[in-house]
Amino acid sequence: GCKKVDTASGSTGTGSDTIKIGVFEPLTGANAAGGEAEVEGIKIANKLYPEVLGKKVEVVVADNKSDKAQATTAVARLIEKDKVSAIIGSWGSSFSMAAGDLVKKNKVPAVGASCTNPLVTKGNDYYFRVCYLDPFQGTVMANYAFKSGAKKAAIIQEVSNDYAVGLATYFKEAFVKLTGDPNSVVTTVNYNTNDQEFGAQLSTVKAANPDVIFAPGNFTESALVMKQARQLGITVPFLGGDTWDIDEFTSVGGADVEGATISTFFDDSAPVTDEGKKFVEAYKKEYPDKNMAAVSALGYDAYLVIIKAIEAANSSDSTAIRDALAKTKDVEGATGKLTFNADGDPDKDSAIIKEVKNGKFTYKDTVTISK
Amino acid sequence: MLKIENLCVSYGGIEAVKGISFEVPDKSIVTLIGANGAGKSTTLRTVVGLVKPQSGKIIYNDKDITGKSSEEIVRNGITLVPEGRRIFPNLTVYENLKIGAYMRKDDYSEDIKWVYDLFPRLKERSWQFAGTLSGGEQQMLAVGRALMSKPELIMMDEPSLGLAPLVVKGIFEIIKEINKLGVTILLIEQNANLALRVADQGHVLETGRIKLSGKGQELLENAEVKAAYLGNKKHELAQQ
Amino acid sequence: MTPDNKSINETIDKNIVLRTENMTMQFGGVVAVDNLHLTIREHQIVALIGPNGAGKTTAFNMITGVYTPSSGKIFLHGEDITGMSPDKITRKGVARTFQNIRLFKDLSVFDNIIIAKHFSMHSNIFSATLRLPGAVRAEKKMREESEELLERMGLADVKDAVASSLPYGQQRHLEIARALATKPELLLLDEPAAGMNPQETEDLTASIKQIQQDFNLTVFLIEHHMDLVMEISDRIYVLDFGQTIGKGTPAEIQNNPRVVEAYLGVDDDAEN
Amino acid sequence: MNNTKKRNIICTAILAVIVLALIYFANNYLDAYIVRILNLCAIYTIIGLSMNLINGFTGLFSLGQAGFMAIGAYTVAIFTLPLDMRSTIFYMEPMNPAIAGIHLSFVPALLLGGVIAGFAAFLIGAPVLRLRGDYLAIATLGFSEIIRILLTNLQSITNGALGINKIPDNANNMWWSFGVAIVILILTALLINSSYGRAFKAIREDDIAAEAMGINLFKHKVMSFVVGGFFAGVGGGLYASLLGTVDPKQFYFTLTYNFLLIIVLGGMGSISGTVIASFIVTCGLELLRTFDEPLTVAGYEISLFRPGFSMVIFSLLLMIIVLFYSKGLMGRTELTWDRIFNFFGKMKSKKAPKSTEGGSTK
Amino acid sequence: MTLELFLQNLANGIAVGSLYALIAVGYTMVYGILRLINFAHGDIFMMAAYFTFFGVAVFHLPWYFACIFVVVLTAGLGMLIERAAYRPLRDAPKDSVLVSAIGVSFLLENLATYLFSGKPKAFPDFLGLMSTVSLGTVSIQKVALVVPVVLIVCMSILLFVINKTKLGMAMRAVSKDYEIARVMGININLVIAATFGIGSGLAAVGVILWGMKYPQVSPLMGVMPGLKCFIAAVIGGIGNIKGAVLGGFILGLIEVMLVAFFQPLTGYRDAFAFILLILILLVKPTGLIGEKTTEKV
Ligand SMILES: Nc1ncnc2c1ncn2[C@@H]1O[C@H](COP(=O)(O)OP(=O)(O)OP(=O)(O)O)[C@@H](O)[C@H]1O
Ligand SMILES: Nc1ncnc2c1ncn2[C@@H]1O[C@H](COP(=O)(O)OP(=O)(O)OP(=O)(O)O)[C@@H](O)[C@H]1O
Ligand SMILES: [Mg+2]
Ligand SMILES: [Mg+2]
Repeated sequence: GCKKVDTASGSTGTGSDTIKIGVFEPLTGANAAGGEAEVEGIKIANKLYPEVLGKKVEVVVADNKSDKAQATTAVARLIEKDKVSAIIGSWGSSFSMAAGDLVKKNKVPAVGASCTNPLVTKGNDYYFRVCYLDPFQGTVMANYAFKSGAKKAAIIQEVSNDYAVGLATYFKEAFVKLTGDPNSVVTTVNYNTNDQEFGAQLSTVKAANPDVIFAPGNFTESALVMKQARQLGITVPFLGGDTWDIDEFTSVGGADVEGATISTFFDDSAPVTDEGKKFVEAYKKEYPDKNMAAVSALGYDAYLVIIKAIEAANSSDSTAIRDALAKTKDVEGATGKLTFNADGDPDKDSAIIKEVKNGKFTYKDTVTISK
Repeated sequence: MLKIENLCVSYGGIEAVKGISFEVPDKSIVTLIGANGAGKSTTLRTVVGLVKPQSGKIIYNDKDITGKSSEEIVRNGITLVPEGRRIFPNLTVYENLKIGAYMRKDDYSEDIKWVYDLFPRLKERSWQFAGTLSGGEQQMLAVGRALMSKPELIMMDEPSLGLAPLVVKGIFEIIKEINKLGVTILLIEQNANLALRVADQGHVLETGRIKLSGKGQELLENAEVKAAYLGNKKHELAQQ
Repeated sequence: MTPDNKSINETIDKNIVLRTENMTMQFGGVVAVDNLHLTIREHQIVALIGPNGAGKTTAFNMITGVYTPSSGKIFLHGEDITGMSPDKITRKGVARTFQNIRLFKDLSVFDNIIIAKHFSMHSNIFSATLRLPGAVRAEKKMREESEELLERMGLADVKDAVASSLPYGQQRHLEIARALATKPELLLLDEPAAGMNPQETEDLTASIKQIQQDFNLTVFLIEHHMDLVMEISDRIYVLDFGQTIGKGTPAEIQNNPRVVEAYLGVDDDAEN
Repeated sequence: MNNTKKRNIICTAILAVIVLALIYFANNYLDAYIVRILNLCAIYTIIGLSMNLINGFTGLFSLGQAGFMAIGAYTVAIFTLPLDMRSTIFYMEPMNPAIAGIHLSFVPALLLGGVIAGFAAFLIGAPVLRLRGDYLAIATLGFSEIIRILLTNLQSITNGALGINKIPDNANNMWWSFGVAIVILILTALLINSSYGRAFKAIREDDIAAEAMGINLFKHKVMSFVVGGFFAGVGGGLYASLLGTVDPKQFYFTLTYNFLLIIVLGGMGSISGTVIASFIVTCGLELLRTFDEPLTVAGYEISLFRPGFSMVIFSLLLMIIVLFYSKGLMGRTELTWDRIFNFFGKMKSKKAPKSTEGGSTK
Repeated sequence: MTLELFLQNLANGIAVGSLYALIAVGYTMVYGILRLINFAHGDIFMMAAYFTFFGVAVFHLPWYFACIFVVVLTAGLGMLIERAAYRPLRDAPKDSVLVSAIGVSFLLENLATYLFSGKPKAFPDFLGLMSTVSLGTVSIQKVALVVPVVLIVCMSILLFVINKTKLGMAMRAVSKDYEIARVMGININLVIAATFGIGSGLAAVGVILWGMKYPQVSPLMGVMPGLKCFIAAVIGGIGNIKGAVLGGFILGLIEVMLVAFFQPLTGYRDAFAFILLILILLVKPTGLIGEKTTEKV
């Protein structure tokens, strides 16, 4: 079918009266869900801020097909063919890292929305991001677990997922430090991406009798882990990372993920900034029957940061934008005030804790870690 | 019963049959002889619908069956004993016979007995997988399988290929016997001596064309045929 | 079974190319070849005949290493080759053709021949790929020999044709030529005249004789065409149900009642 | 005869010059996007050739290419990674001290990658190549998955799921990728047309007959497998260097399907077919991206055009090619000068009568 | 390891094993007749999951009706795929058919992503089969009790059809020689279509139960089960139905037990599946009870 195009969004006009921002995200393949959520946020941002410096901003989306080689060609295409001034993306740190060299070499700045791997920005002057990093998230959850009284934790990690492994490592480190007990992590069990059967791992976890289970990983597998855990009669709370903060996690997990607790970037029920409120409102209007994913807000912020940098640089020149991005300070985004450090990472020191209640992630707490 | 008119068949660009016409009268035995690659098998394969002819007509019992699907043609009462046996190796001997009667709706247990009587060897091996039979055993099975469909016209493509002299003789006996039972036979043979002896009519094929036709006995005595196909040696040796 | 004196003598007999002792092959319950004793001497043409399913091809398959005998031994020039792999046996000078022609169908006639010379090439894969002098020389020699053989077998004018496009008779010839290309001492032919008309069979008979002499071969063949067998064989073995029911000269075989009964049949339909 | 030979040599020489000039031009004047795609084409050609050697020419139905690639890719990644960056990259578990201090420059690393992949091919080939047909396929596929799982789990060597990033960029220069591709192309062609190549083809055609011709099946199958593994390893090394990052997920067994697709599309047993198909597939995927972009006609956005659509089209096109050219674009034939000249010769002779015909019909 | 834990894992293993077996049977069946590794089988399975999702969660069909709807629709899809992608290649080389299968697999995955988005959906619960019951100390999902029963029923029906009916005989004949099967008067297209229909229908039955145990539906959900069940089929001897069942159980049990008994090796779980596969093939090159094919020379 066809729908009438909003004059504000997808125009195909080119020329000097537009500034192009490229987006590369996995829109097909294994990571399509995450990519889609980010693009939603970016589109909203584009709708709310369609212009900068009096020029129209055009968002060019390229699918990286959840594949590294495709990620690099997608970015090369954005740079060379579409001549974008800046780039947003990508969900999945490995795709961002594959594109890192390209943006650096071509001097086009990129802002990652949710790529939490420390190496994305490290040593790359052209890569920034608006999310906090894996180590931070792991530490946050360890603090939360400790605060809520847990003395013994079990870890279930998706061993073939760099993100999950990262979170698990930092969780363990922090939790052991907090409890002062080297054996406070009673067991660590592994599974692989795409596994669907976790009975054996969960039996071990059950036998170890932890107070809490930290199970960072892809939301699809995690939902199944929790379902199967409940079936086995494991009742202790599950903690996880931001990847669970997506509608499908609760819809797949159903009643069994009730009580699952995560750290995330954004809470749509209680946005901390005005920008956040604005975003939530627009999102609700655009997608009335969707629960918002936190990464959508990050996508929104990535766009915003770039717009602000273009304004500050007063130019659509890529290098100028990069320099302006590096100086980003106290830019109000949906997820909070953003200030980039020397690595290009945001100085975020607090994370939002959410818990599944009645089939929805709801705000629980905010944990602040002093650095 | 079967009438072939000006049949042309080609594989890709190569013309294998270049305008053949002949008839197979009801209840007769007609044989096609000719060198390897003359187009004999191709003719049979075309009749049974495995190859589509380029031009020409195949009339069976006054019905044009040119270009019809194999199933339909076979349903009309034609069957083929294919070149190279082609029995179903993963089916038992017994099942191979049963599948020969695939289209029949009546009771065919008598016919199985009949085939077993014709080829006692098959009865011994009834539960063996056909793939492990020796060449000759497989040929017997192929003939037996064809008989199971109770055909009006049975086309045999070199049934004596690789068979022991005793069995060859047996096969020709059987050919005569089933012909007596009213089955029309179109026979391809390398063993021209024997073939022409049982045949009412023979056609000699050479590179896709009929070169000579005539009564079996006539051809047997034809000098040209003798020179090209029958060999100079007394063929009695083969029998002794 | 203890080897009797005769077989001990045979072991020493230099003339004996191939000898089998109690060669037996069982498939499940079926004894396809039962205690077969063969003795094939140099420059002889020996035939193996018998009804269908007698175990002739199976015997060939054991001799050429395709099957390993369930029991018994096979000696080539006194050397035990039982259970050796087919390629090794070929390299020892035994070549064969197959009952159902097995050519390299999609390759040219020339390639079919030259492939049979590959094993005699001593250059390794690197020098062959990089066309080092040794390999180039070997290749040249292989080519020349192949051309020569094709010429000799009357296949020279179809040398670039794809093997499967040849008429059947020529395919049979090609298969024999290919076997000869391995420079065998012992040539095994499995029903070479199958699918040939009497005239062609006669031609083949002459050609086998000729080849045997030209290439100084020992030939061991399976055939159902009795005119061919009787004409060229020095000795004949007759198998039935895996058992040897007769051996001897063609004349002896033709008059062996067991053989006549089991295989040849009595000619009751004398001249029409 | 001699004339055509001379003509062919001249044509080949001219082609070589043209190719070199094109590479020079592309490398220096074309934008990074196109260069990147061309590089991918070259690398896919290498791996396609390696797979065609095993599957197309030797007739071994192997699905292990992703595994060989992974080995080559990781070898290059591990050994070319600058020493001072290793602790940063291996931040979770330090690199195994046995290799932490070893650094190789690109070429030795690339060759080492090929050698290790070839050795792995030997190790796996020894048991597995005795299997036939589909059993061989699943066993080799399994082997490539085992490699991937090892890469995930041997964290101190491979950095596990985190993968290795910041691999120095050596292959994003067309001289490298095309240079290696051309060398491998020539080597493959030489091998195929040598006595060994004929033996491989004989095994493909009829292994029992090949064995009866004195060809040691097992030895030759292993040879083909090892050479194929070596080439794939080298291709994998280039791939790693081009992408700058490797992780185990990249080498999921479905990666092999891409190359299977390339060789079947080009023609199993055709070197030139593989080259053509590599370019078609790689460039085709890029060209089709247009279908992912929203299309607006007269102010209406056609909602058919959205991300994912290009992949649907791609799979459909693929099906169409497979269905209508079931032997691939080239079948088992090669694009030779003789064929090209014959083709044009025919065109000419066809054209002549056609022009007169044209007058009458139009 | 306590007895309780062992029993729990055993129950798990049997449940997983019978699911593998159920899907492997469909795989093996298509292979047995067409000698084609139907790489698209896992994706047909995935489509069946979407059919179930739409049937139950969207159209709210009653469970029995939904089951019929899904099985029939999936069988139809299988037959459609056969018609469009395999039948035109009847006389083509095997590799082309394989690539066509891979193409179908790509197409289905991409189409599903395009139509239903890459985001997973929740699989609906039928008859409360997702809930658990306790048998002594072992707690087990109800569906796990149903699977073996369904498996035995399906397998018996299938064995009967293949070995005892005319259609089955025709299937076996077609599997070896299309041409001569035609000459026997067999409509081979019909027979092959029927085979695909049955195989795909089994995938649908499989997915209804699988989804109950692993309740998520996504475009790539068929890849892993597809591969695992293929392994199971090969372990047992591909083309052999009993073999597929045996292979499914062996694979399911070993996977679960490995993780249970050798925790640190969990990461290598899939590797073990393949090592097991390769080892079995080395000892028995055509699988545990695969047909032994000594080629008659
Ligand atoms: N499938 C095919 N593709 C291409 N050419 C073929 C095919 N089948 C047969 N031919 C060619 O068609 C011609 C006639 O073949 P056909 O099999 O009909 O001969 P024939 O008289 O039966 O010979 P034979 O005595 O060897 O069986 C031959 O030249 C053969 O090479
Ligand atoms: N691989 C096998 N598996 C099982 N049985 C076999 C196998 N090969 C041969 N046989 C059996 O062994 C017996 C001898 O077969 P063989 O092929 O040796 O016969 P033959 O003498 O060559 O007959 P023909 O003249 O018909 O070719 C036959 O009964 C056959 O069924
Ligand atoms: Mg013929
Ligand atoms: Mg035989």
